[in-house]
Amino acid sequence: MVKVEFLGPIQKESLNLKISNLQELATILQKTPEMTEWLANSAIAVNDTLVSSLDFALKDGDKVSMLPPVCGG
Amino acid sequence: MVKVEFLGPIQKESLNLKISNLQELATILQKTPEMTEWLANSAIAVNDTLVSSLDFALKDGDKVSMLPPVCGG
Amino acid sequence: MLELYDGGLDIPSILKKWYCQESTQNYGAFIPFVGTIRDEDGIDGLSFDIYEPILEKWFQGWQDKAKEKNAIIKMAHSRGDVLVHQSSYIAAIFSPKRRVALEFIDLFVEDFKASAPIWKYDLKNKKRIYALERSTRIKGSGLLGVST
Amino acid sequence: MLELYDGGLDIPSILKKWYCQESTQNYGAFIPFVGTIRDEDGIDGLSFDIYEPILEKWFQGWQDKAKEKNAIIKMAHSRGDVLVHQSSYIAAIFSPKRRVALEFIDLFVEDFKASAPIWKYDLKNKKRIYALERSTRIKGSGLLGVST
Repeated sequence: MVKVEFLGPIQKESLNLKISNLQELATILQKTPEMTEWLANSAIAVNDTLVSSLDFALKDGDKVSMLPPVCGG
Repeated sequence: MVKVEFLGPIQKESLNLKISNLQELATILQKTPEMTEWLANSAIAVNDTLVSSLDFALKDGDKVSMLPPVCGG
Repeated sequence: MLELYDGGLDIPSILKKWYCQESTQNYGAFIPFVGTIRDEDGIDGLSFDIYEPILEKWFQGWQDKAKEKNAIIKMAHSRGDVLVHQSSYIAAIFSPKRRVALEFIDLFVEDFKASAPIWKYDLKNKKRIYALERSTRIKGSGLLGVST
Repeated sequence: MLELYDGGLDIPSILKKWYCQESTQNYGAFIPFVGTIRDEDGIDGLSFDIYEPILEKWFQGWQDKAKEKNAIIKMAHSRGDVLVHQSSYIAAIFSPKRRVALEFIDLFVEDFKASAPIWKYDLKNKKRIYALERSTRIKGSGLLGVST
């Protein structure tokens, strides 16, 4: 299982999914209309490292995090 | 009389001179060999404002200051 | 060194602590940047969420860059609510020479604003309102929004 | 505000005082620059001469420039001897927004180094040796050295 967590202002409970890459996660989340804007806005980290390709392979125990637009300071 | 003062590391007593412009001051100071390097290095202020022309007119009571290279901080 | 505090920062204490920690380490230049909550748009303050694991990694990357120039970086940030006129952020560079410090503090603060995983909310009438319009997408955002 | 002190500066006290003076004035950004004497070339410390009338005018010119951006500048400097690992210089910008503060502190500190009428001496074996090779000619220098 892969754990998917939604950070900061995204009001959504974590998910545990059987997926093997980020493309599969995109397909699942795109089915939820209220996620559309967050998907367009957010960066993705796997195991706390930012990733830039949908082909990124996921394995059992991985953690995917969604990071919406930031504003520290 | 015009008062001429030498700031910072220039080890020279102030002068009181009868001069009417900076050109006259240059002529006088250039006669002192130990001033050669300071003259080449230093900025000139009249009444605490930096000036950039030898033609600058001086009147009785003016103060001329010689400012050698600086290094604050 | 990265420090997180609940609520507003005690800036004079942090500045004193950092200055004294490094005062004999031969850093010729010390440049802090302090961010203070402005009274504007009728807010009572701001509130912050932080995702620490990625913040730590991001900060360590900057610490490594600083080390190449014989410099160090310190940073502190608030978690949760910070009222107007309190400070929520301080970062500081120590370096042997001034040019490195002047250039690093600018690059560091700008990258902090663009990349650090911290989310800001306006506090108004006891509500916490995400400051989307003042926020910046992290580089590479939108990956999962691409239709295929 | 320009402050001159005999000997090394009490940096934590000055930082605390300045921060508290401005903490309710709605400045979002506060950037100090602190200069500390490095232990190098076998010096015991540095010593400074200051010509105050021109320093005050130079500083007021910068204060006026800052005011156009709704910012303010504070500065303190040491007179006389300052030992290794003590601080001799602090300047700070307060501004509503960070970009103005980040740009001003850089321009201000560089112009300070190039223009402020302050002379530096190395302290070695109880002697005061003018640091000519590390000093900068003020713009327009050499006027009286021109042969005519």
